[in-house]
Amino acid sequence: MNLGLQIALIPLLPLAGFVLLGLFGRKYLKKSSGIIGTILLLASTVLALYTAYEYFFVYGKVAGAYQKFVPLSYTWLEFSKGVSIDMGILLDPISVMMLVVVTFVSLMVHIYSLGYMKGEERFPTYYSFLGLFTFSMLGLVISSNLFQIYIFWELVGVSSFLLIGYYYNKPSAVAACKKAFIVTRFADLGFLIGILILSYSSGTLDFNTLISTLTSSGTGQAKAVASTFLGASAVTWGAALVFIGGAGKSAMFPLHIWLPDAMEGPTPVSALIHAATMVVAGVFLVARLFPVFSITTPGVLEIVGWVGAISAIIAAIIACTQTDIKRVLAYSTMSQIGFMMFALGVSKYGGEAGLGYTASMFHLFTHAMFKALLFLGAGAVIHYIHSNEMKDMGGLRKYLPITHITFLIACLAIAGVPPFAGFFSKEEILLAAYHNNPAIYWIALFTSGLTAFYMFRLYFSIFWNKEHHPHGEKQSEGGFSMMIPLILLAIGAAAAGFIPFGKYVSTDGTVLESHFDLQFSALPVAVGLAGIFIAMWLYRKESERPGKLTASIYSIYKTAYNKFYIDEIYTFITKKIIFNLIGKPAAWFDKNVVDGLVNLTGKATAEVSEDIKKVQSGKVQQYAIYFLVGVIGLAVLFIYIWK
Amino acid sequence: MNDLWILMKSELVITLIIFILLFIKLSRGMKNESLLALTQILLLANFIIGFFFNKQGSLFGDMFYTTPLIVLQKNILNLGVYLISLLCSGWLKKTPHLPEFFMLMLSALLGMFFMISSGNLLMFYLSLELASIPVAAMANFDLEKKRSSEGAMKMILSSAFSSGILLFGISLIYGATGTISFAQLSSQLDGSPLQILAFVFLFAAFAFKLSVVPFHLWTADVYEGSPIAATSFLSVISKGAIAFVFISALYRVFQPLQETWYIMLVILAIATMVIGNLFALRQQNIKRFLAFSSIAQVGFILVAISSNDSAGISSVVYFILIYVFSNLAAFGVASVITDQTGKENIDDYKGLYKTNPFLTWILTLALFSLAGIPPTAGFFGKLFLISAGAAKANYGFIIVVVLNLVISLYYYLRIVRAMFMDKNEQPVEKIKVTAAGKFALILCAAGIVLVGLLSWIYDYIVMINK
Amino acid sequence: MNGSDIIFYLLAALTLVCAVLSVSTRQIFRAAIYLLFTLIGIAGIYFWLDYQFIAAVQIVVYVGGIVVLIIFSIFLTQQAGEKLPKQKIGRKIFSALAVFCGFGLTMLQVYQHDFIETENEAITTNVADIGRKMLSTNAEGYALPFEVVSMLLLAAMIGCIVIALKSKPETK
Amino acid sequence: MMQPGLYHLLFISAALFFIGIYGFFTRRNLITMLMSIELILNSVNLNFIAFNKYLWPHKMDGLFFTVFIIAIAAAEAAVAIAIIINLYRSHNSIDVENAEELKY
Amino acid sequence: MNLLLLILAPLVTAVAALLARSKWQVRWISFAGSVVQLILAFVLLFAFQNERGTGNATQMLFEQNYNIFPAWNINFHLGVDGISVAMILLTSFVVVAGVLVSWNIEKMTKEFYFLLTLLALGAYGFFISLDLFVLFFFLEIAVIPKYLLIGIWGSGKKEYSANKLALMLMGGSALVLVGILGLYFSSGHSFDLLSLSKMNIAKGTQSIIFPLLFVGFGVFTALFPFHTWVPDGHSSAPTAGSMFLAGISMKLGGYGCLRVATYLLPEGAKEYANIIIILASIAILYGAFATMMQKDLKYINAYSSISHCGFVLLGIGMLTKTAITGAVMQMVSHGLMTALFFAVIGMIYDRTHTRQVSEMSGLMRMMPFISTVFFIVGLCSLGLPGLSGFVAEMTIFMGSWENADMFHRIATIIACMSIVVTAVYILRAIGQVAMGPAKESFLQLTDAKWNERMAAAILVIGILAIGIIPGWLNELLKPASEVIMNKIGAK
Repeated sequence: MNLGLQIALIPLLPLAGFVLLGLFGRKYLKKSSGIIGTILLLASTVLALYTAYEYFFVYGKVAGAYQKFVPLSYTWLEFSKGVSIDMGILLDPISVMMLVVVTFVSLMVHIYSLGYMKGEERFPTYYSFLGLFTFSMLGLVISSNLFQIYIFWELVGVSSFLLIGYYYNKPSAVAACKKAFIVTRFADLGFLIGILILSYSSGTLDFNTLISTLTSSGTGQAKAVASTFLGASAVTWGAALVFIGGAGKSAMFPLHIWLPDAMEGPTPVSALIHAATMVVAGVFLVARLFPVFSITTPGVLEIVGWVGAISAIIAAIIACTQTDIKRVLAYSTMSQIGFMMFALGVSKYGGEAGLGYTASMFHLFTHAMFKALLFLGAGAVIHYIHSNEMKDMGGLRKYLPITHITFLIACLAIAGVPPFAGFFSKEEILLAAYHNNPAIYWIALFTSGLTAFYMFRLYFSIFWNKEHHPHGEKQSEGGFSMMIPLILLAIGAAAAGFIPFGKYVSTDGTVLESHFDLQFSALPVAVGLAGIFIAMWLYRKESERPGKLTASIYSIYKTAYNKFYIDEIYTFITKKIIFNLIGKPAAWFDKNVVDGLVNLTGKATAEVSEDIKKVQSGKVQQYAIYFLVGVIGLAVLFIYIWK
Repeated sequence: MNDLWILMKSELVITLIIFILLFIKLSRGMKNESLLALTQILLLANFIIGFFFNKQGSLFGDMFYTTPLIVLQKNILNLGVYLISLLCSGWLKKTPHLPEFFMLMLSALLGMFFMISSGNLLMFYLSLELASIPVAAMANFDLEKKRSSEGAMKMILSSAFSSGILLFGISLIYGATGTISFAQLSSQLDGSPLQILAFVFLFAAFAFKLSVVPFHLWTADVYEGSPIAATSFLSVISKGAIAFVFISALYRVFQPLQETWYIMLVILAIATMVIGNLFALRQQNIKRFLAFSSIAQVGFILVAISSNDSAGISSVVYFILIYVFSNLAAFGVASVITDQTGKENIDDYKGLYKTNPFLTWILTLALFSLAGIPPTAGFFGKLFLISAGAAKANYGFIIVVVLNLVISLYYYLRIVRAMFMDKNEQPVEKIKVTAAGKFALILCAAGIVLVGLLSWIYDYIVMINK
Repeated sequence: MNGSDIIFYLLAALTLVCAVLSVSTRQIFRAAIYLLFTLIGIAGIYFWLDYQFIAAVQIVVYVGGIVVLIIFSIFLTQQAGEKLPKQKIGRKIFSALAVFCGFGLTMLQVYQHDFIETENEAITTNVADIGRKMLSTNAEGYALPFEVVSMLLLAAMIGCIVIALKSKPETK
Repeated sequence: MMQPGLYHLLFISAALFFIGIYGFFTRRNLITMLMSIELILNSVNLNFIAFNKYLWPHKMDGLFFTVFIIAIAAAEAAVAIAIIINLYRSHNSIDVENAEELKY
Repeated sequence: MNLLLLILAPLVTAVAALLARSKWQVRWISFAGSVVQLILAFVLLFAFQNERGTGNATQMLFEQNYNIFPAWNINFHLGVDGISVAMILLTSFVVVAGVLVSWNIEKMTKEFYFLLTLLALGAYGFFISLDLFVLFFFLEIAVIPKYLLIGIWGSGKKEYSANKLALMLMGGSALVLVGILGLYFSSGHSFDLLSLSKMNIAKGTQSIIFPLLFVGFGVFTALFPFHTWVPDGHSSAPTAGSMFLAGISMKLGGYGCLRVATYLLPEGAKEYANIIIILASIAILYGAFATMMQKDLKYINAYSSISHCGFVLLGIGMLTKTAITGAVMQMVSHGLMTALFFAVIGMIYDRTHTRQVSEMSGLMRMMPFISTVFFIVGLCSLGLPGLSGFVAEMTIFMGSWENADMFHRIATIIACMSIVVTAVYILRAIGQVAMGPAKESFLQLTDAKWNERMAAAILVIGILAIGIIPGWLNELLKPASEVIMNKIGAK
């Protein structure tokens, strides 16, 4: 099979599912839509795996380094010579990896949803949206063109919007989907302007050309660096703005506010979009442009690192206080993406120094597994208990044995307990930070302790603690379809760490040998275990300890519980400043001043017309006087003035 | 003297018709219906004859001259009179003095013909009087109505006053140049202050007849008071005739004073349009409304006249032709409605479309044509007027002109709105239009549409103007 | 100053004074009489200028026709002794002002203009000549205006008859 | 005082003209307004005659003009009086200010 | 292809509609006529591409020239280039949809369809005429039907709106008239677009005439601050009226700004480009903010039209080939989109009898089709890739960015900012109208009928055809905007 077509089929199959189910699902495919979607995605997954195999083991490596291939490129819209949006496929290690991750997690979610979403009225719609999302995400990861990635970026955003708002009759879901879209849209503004700047600086939109123009010293780069604005070069601005786009989609501080709310969507959707795939798009974007960031604009890369670190810790702190399990997971996601982000930030280009990059991608990969697992497990719990609140749960390990085990594996993975997947990737990240930016390293270390704490707080609250749930009768754990993905993902979460990632993914395509240093690992593992034990001490059994603890640090607790009031600040800015200070005055101005002037013209005309009606007095003698005055006036005018 | 029969054919035919009517009146008389039909036939014949035997030449020294263009102008007026005789047949049938009315109208028409053809100031003055005194009498034909006699009184007094001014001007010109013949005058004028003064006097009299601001004040009162047949005659035929004369007087006779009258025309055109529009905005009576709208139209005619080239003449002639159709259609509808219901107010037109779609469409078409909206001929007419005026690249002036076009649209649309959109508890009941009226209205409608789209009509005017 | 001059000034004075009185007296009948005198004064001036024909026409048409007509109509419409209503003083002042301006302007232009009095031989203006010219169709003839005026008179006659004849009151 | 000439006549006629106009402006009675019109017309006649006499005596334009003006004045006066009488019938008055129904 | 057919088809339709006996006949005649127009537009498209394919690079294709009014040198000169073809396609799409949407008009059906078709006639004529006088003729033809459509079939304060619209548009066209006359007299008496484009008009004259023409046409396309007819006009018009108004009529202005003002007066365009950009930027952002505050669905779309049409003017003002291409794309895209938006609003209004956003909720449940279309059009409006709005806006942005100085940059960024504000108001509307709990009183409402489905489908197809495969439109427009840019001669 033609390589281009083969890879193109990977996103196109879900798209076909979207079109098919979107147009005919509601009427004709009500029952079978889930199966259709899943089968299509299965095909995609198989293709993706096959592609990965072929890329990594058959043709990808040339002269000791993985190469970038563009097997397909179609000029979609040409702006001017050389600057065009091309729809193409760019094959390199990270895009292939992402293909696998996305299709795999998506497949899991598809299968899981067969059980989870059973009986929903808009079942076909759900699957069609899933298809759309998968298509967009796949398109995003294989983009060969900066604008192409933006296009799919937006499509991803809208499918996320649609899926969050799936329960459209729930006002909170509506608010959440709007918020998610608008916040990311705001970030995309930065992205868009960044694209404009970069494309103008480099004279192209194609990734390969763009990167080579901007990174290799030549006229292109010189031009891009030379023009400055407010002290920074054009390309710096461009890179920073592009990063804002990425930060928005990846829920980095301070653009993260949409992510927790996005949990209003169905839980499998959260697993797919808001844990495993879409939210890492920002990381992916930075990775995609990594040469530009690291070579041309190291300053921006540092910002990336700090933003990642701050997001990681803030999210972790907030996660410790939340009671809605999905929200806890959401903040955890944010925190983990922070890890990935700062891993990129502390990386350099090429060779050993590129460890952070590899680590980041590795963590992305493992995180996809265990975070999807966590969400799906949480989904199973919610499915069983019909509530998101921790206080309604407890002691579920007896009722949900499989969920319990898989959830535990995931928690151990995320806490960085060896030998689970999270341990390996996090270890690499910390190592990279340690070497390049000690400050970030310490933050990260503390955060990983917090991570272990809040994850196990969650775990113990759900599966141990006191039984709260009101459902007297014993229900089943959920169907076969829900269990399969859990088990598969658990296997992934447990074993993915052993993949020698550095062999395949590195900044320059060459092999990066990962080496483990037991001395270095000791501290993080210890911190993680400490977190776990504290959580166990506090939450394994029902006790008064958590209450006391929160009471002792109440103000901090309150602040964290209220997510540092960032939502309130946003609300203030939007409601008070944008709506009241810009929107309302604009509307008022339009209605009263601009339109007022138009109406005034009309009124004034009518007024004048009314005022001069006296001239037409009906007195014939007065008419004659006007006549004579007119004659005299004209005569004087033309005899004396206008000769 | 063979030429006499050909060159003066229009005048002779009209005179003949007057005498036929006079004899009928003096003999036993006839029923109104048949008399009207006869007159209509005679007028139609007159109109048709107008197309034949066009020749250029002059008679009686230079007192009377004619060119194909003049013949065309006269024939446009013929057409107008014919249309009036059809459109106002409802009122005409009822009037007890039908032959007299026609005799007066035709005398006035005869006066206009002589006026258009006049070759010296004496002929001009006499024919002007011939064209206005009978009209004053016509204005009083609704003998029982107070308003009619008030209108007639205003008309005769103002026009006497204006002819006084005119005559004073003529006398001064005569004194300053020693001649009253147009041909000699143009070589004698040198722009001395006295001549300017005399010219202003003369100009004012023209302006009075043409209803140019500030000499327009009589117009609305007279229009409103007069019977609608007289009003339409005044507003269409009189206006047209005087416009023809005005333009040829300025171009032929007062060419040496061109710089003076250009500015004068610009000022007065603006004043006329603005005042006409402002007054038209708030009129209630349809006739009064049409009076002010016609004042505004005159403003546009002045714009074209100011161009001082042949484009000005042809566009004015063309516009008058269109104006005849459009304005007469409007008056025709108003006449039918007034005749059947006695209603003259625009408010009474509310909801007219429900009951009388035919009349509404005609009136709408006419108003659109007056407003200059395509595809009606009025669009072309107005546009050519403005184009002619724009030749001097006087952008400020032209902008004022076109903005007035917009204001005028407002009040034309007001009537359209009343007819189509406004609700009315007691709309005008369904009106039966006589066959003649219907025919004339359709004729007007056809004219409104076709005169614009058939571009050879304009080309013909241009051709005979050369 | 010779006798002829004196006559002229007297005529002029008569004309103007009577004119002023005619527009200012509050007795309508007197106004008509003053008008009559004005017209006669003008006729006198025509005589003084040697234009007997015009003077005659003036007397016949104006004095004998129009003034009589006016007096008849006064009788028809008004009691003779009744005083005319007063005009508003503002209107009077404004009119006077406008009229003075007009008069001043006109006279200024007239006096500034150089009328070249010709030495051309005046042609005779006896009635026969005038009559011949009136009906001549030549370049110097006035047949056409004559016809026009006759049409006008016809039309005016018709108009007057229609308007002024008492029509039957419409009862229906 | 000097020899009476053209300018004297022009003065008289102009004065008459404006007296007539004044009358036309201020007289409220329709018939007196008509009389003012006659004054105006007469002043014009005087102008024509004066010009004809002093400036262009070799032609008779002015003279004929005067003749025709007189004729027309008669016609005009006749029609005007007819209209006034008609007005009197309907308004029972010939005061111009009683006939101001048509306005604005 | 004979371009006269494009005028004749609506003309025949209009006359036939007037002669029809029953409402049923009127509807089907109009529908058939509109389909014929659609087919003609496609035939034109293919013929055009065929002709270009054979290497015919003449500026205008299918030219026809008839001398009418020789005295004024007025010719009935027709011809099309890529831009015109695109606009004609747009018009034909909107016409079909408009006819379908109005299927249930019971009041004066005949007149309604007559006026609708007349409006279409004006638009077709406008887009194909190459003589300024004829162009002006068609421009004005398209005004009065709007007045009547709003005044008779409209709602709300319709008289006021109709008047305002007619007067402001007429005012605009009056300025256009002055501009055209200025061109005529300063060019040696020619109205012909092509021969005018070859003349060099003095710079001083250009700087007088250009603002007249641009503002004149600008009024039609909601140039700030002459846009106030838009909200009132749109909101009062009947559904098809709004569709035609926003979908076709506003495009007349944009087309005129480009084809007449900018193309014929390049010096003037350069001189005033910055002012245009400022006004357009204001319109874009300010329109968007004003939209945010609107409560009535039609007002929302009307104000958003102001914002979107700002893009058109921005693209023109930027004076680069890409930006101009983008401006035309935006015209086509906005035309389709806004027509669809109004169609949807009309459908919703027909059922709920309200247009207040706050009074609606959860319509998705009862009207999935309508709501889906509402989603699509909303997303198109906020520039979602895959729908036409994205393509057009991005082309404009890319074109604008080609101007490397700070002023243009800032203007572009301001314009970009509107994509966020647009998202805010669109989502607000969608969230309130389509989503949320369904209202009790709305539970009985039904989804779209066949005619409404067809109308929406046609426009959605148009939107997708541009959104998914923009290449063809781009190829169609590029050469034409290149001609314009070559004349302007910069960049």
